[in-house]
Amino acid sequence: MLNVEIGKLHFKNPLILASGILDEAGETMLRIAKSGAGGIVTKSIGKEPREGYENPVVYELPCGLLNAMGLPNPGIENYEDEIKIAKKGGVPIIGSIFGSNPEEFSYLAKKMEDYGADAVELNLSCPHAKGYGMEVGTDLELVEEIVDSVKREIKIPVWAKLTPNTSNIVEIAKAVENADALVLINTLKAMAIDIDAKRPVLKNVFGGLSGKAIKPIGIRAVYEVYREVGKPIIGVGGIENGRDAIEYIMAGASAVEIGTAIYTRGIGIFKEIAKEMEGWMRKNGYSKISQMVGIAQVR
Amino acid sequence: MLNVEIGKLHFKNPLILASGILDEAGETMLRIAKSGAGGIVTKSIGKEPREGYENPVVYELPCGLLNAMGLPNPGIENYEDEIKIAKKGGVPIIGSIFGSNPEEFSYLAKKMEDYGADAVELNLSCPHAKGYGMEVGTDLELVEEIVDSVKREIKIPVWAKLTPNTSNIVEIAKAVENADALVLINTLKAMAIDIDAKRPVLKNVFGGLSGKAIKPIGIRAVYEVYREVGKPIIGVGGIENGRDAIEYIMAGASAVEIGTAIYTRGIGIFKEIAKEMEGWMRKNGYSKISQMVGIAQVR
Amino acid sequence: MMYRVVKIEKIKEETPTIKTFFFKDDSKPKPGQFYMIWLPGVDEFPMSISHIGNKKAFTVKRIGKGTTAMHKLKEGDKLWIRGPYGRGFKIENGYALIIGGGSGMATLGPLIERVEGDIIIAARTKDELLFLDRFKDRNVYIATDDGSAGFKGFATDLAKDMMEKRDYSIIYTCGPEIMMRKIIDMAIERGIKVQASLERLMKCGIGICDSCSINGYRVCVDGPVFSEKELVKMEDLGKYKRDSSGRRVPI
Amino acid sequence: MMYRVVKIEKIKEETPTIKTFFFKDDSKPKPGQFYMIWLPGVDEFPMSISHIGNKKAFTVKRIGKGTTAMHKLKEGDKLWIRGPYGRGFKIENGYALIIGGGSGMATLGPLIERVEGDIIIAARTKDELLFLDRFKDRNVYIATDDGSAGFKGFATDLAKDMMEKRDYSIIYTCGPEIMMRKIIDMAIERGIKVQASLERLMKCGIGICDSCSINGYRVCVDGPVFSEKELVKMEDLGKYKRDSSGRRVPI
Ligand SMILES: Cc1cc2nc3c(=O)[nH]c(=O)nc-3n(C[C@H](O)[C@H](O)[C@H](O)COP(=O)(O)OP(=O)(O)OC[C@H]3O[C@@H](n4cnc5c(N)ncnc54)[C@H](O)[C@@H]3O)c2cc1C
Ligand SMILES: Cc1cc2nc3c(=O)[nH]c(=O)nc-3n(C[C@H](O)[C@H](O)[C@H](O)COP(=O)(O)OP(=O)(O)OC[C@H]3O[C@@H](n4cnc5c(N)ncnc54)[C@H](O)[C@@H]3O)c2cc1C
Ligand SMILES: Cc1cc2nc3c(=O)[nH]c(=O)nc-3n(C[C@H](O)[C@H](O)[C@H](O)COP(=O)(O)O)c2cc1C
Ligand SMILES: Cc1cc2nc3c(=O)[nH]c(=O)nc-3n(C[C@H](O)[C@H](O)[C@H](O)COP(=O)(O)O)c2cc1C
Ligand code: FES
Ligand code: FES
Repeated sequence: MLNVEIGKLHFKNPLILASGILDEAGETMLRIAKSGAGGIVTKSIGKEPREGYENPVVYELPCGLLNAMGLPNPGIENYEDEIKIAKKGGVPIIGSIFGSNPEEFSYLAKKMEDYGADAVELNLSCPHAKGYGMEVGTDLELVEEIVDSVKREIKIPVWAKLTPNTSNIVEIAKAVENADALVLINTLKAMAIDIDAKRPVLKNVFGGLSGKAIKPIGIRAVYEVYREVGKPIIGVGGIENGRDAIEYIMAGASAVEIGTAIYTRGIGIFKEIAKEMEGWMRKNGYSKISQMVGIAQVR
Repeated sequence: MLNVEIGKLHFKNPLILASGILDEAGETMLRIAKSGAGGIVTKSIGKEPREGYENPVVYELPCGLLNAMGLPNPGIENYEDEIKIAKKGGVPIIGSIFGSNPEEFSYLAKKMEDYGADAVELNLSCPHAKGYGMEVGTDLELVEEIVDSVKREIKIPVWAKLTPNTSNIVEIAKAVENADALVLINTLKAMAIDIDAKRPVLKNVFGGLSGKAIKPIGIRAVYEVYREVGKPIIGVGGIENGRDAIEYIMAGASAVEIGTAIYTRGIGIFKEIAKEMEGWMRKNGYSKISQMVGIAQVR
Repeated sequence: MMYRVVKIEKIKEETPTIKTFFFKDDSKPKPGQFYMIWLPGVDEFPMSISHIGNKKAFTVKRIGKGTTAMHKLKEGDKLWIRGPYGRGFKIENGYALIIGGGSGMATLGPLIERVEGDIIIAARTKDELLFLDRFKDRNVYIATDDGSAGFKGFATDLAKDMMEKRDYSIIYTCGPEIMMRKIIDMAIERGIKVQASLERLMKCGIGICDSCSINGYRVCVDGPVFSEKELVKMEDLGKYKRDSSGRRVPI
Repeated sequence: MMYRVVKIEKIKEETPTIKTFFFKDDSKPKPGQFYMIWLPGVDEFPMSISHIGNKKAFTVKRIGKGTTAMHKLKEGDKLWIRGPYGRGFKIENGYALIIGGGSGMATLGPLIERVEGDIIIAARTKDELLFLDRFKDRNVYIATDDGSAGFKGFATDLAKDMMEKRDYSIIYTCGPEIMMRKIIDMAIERGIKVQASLERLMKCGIGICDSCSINGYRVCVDGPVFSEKELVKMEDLGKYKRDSSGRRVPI
């Protein structure tokens, strides 16, 4: 009852592992796949190996997590094995990539396709890496060019992941309308200071806020974009249980991604949320996810 | 030990009541003043009386509040008495105003000055009122004009309150650099759906997220703006205790405003936070707020 | 507090304009506390709890959009509620006089079950008398404006008579503000303790929006029940209210 | 979990490269659990708890930037810590063999206080033997690479000898990964239960970043202590690690 189609891709359930959480190593992804995730987005991969920022890179807040990993990744040339291992899980593997221009994105996308990824997700939205992510993702012409150029380069679906750090996410969504699906949202630019240490906690000072705190912002982004853009939406941000997932779906998402909540509920979260969703759907007379997509839209 | 100066205004402590929370009626403001607030910002007042949106206008979330009051207010012509009554509290009263163009803002500011307000706060940042707030507040030329025009019109200090719903708050802060102080941040545009009702909770659909959830975003905004703009900053967003207030101050705020936490801790919160701050300062060898302003900045 | 959904298990027609909606819910309200009821797509409004315990209820007078929609609901339909909110009655020792005007009796119901005393049930006309049935074994006195049952005249006049005949330790009241204002003045004059449950326009229900405030008191959090110490300071009571825009207007 | 600040109450020089930092803290760690220590402005790194109870401690080998900065701290200085994290040792019945290599003894300290058994303390050289003092009343066997004290050679060789002489119910080990790999293989071969505490590059410490993972197991949350059932599946153990970029590189 939970299976969904996003374009030509089939998912046994709409609960996809979000990029950056337990998805750098192939075997970890394989484990998550076996734990019940409907699909997996890899850590964002760039052209060269990157060590990321020094510790602290993660800080636990009362209502979520703050992170500035700094896009650590082994580099695309070292990533073939990880994808191959992850693929053994039998669920779609979506290769997340980041770059600073259309050429870089296209190159990375082609590699992901060659490695066997089922789709690519363009990270146009990391809030704390200079020259990447949201610095790219709020330049309307640039994101349009990136999407178009990647679309020309590969045959597998292209998902565009957008930043909520903007005054108008609909505008960005329209600029990337050529993508096959939109992923909303990445983290909010944020920081924390330890007053006893008298300094920012994250080594990079700025980081991204994820988890419970940002769910109302993610829901709003999905709701806003759904009414203006005719592409499937993947909702992300603060999903911790079946009700949260259904809330995103009613706002307009066809599927969701889950990150931070793995820290609170563990790797078993995918199976658990699937069960929670099924329970609610049965009680409320729904037999398919698609029956609920966007039904909370008030016109 | 808690007294601060913001430009030529003197505050017995840096804990100011934020706009929109218990500050529509003069007697309520008077009560808050007597409860220990260092200053009071009024509800945002416009030219005409406005009923605001229908209920529900407020929704309690696990990590904060969602609100779409819809800028209800009695209109500037009916507001003289409220200011006069509030002034009896003996602390600075800052008249918050909203409009859609420089003329409206100037008119309202002049009235506030005439009524005896000690400063005005320009609401350039409400995330859910069509034609006002952040729709105005993300147009760089318009905000600059508004600030300049208000500055020409009145002698009392002008505070500009900015929206975090932008990809670059520093840019906006620079556009309003003629203001005497910057107030950061207003709420984040957000929403919530009740899945059993299958619809958005707020009658207006979209609202503003405040409280604990947004503190890391507010801290980031203050930190970013402090290093680029040479004006005093008032920090707002998710302050619930003395540590939170000090965190904003170390990020660069000269004072703070408190809203949502009144709901969790009650009206006594100002006295309590003042005590918590003094306790921490004593233990850590600080005798003045100004010694802590911006000390968490890493250069 | 987020909404929880409760199912209407029974609906009782109390008067031509008042219905009681029974439901089950785990919250533990005190007499005088209230909930915010949301009818999705329609409205959200405050409502006192009128029956406490395992079977809870709201007793609702049809007034405008929201309450009219509520009156159209059937058994088995759902309500979205948040609460209990506010400060309820503080039960005092001694023999009480309880004065309920119109739907104000809804608020007083659970209190009456917990205190000893004389009860005045007042309404415009006989058909609108609330809870006659529920309190038929109690010392109930009736007042109707049109004299169709009991004392002909206002509840305040009947109350005055009764206060002259007997020494009450405490007066509890809920009803039209003008009625309450008079009762409070009489009680204070006579040195009798008094508690009144006020109704003001409510938006947030949780003490932050200032829409329900009267002379610096928030009805939703500091009240809705206030006692004489606070009531004497409320100059606006029975005279001025705040409209939806926050303007102070005569009642 | 946010940081809490603890004060260093005592510092003990254990070896030329290892110091123990005592502090008070209300948390209740189990043997084998670890904390993340933040030195503001310097670094954050994982550290096992080496003394449990009212007086807690970290026992730290000077390795690089972070641990060198820590070695410069004085009594009265502060540490920022979060934890305890991870899954510690599961104490098994029966007589144990406990094998600690280098600073691995830090992790084993609290466990040793709670189990019966023979203890191998191994190090490169005599001066680097950790906790000789602390466990002087126990059955301690010593191995040094250079033969400056006790058995000359690797801990693994000494362990092999001992396993041949006696039937141990369980082996606990912590130390260089290559040493542990051999010990684990020997234990499994002989059908002896074994638990090993692993060290991998840690960034988040809370199971989300994948930097500490080995063959699908997260050392920070699923470990750091693993038992034979899991250890047999770790093909990379003692052979490959992940560098800071996540690249799989030979050890
Ligand atoms: C704490 C509290 C407890 C209450 N308990 C009960 C109860 O137990 N039973 C009951 O029947 N009613 C109770 N009320 C009143 C009830 O909330 C209103 O009748 C209801 O909000 C009207 O909503 P509506 O959408 O039907 O009317 P609307 O369409 O909103 O308004 C219709 C008319 O009623 C007036 N009005 C609306 N709300 C109020 C109000 N709060 N006070 C006075 N006039 C108002 C409006 O100004 C308008 O003229 C209570 C109110 C409060 C504040
Ligand atoms: C769960 C756990 C518990 C630990 N408990 C203890 C303990 O009780 N006592 C103790 O002294 N040490 C312990 N360590 C190891 C300790 O965390 C590292 O020594 C420390 O992180 C090094 O930090 P640094 O900044 O000094 O070195 P860096 O400057 O970061 O690195 C210096 C060199 O050491 C290597 N290195 C860094 N971290 C590790 C690591 N985790 N494993 C292997 N090599 C590494 C680097 O690759 C580099 O070559 C533990 C590690 C883990 C994962
Ligand atoms: C530790 C961490 C690392 C992340 N790394 C990436 C990344 O590499 N690429 C990316 O697109 N998003 C990254 N994100 C963002 C998540 O994919 C997700 O959009 C965000 O965390 C909101 O979802 P959540 O609240 O379920 O975590 C990361 C998030 C966290 C917490
Ligand atoms: C119910 C409510 C009403 C508000 N109304 C206004 C307003 O009229 N004008 C304004 O500038 N900000 C308004 N705000 C925003 C607050 O002043 C403040 O910027 C925000 O809530 C963040 O602070 P907090 O987390 O301490 O509440 C309102 C906030 C709330 C919760
Ligand atoms: S209803 Fe908002 S303060 Fe009472
Ligand atoms: S350190 Fe991040 S998953 Fe273990």
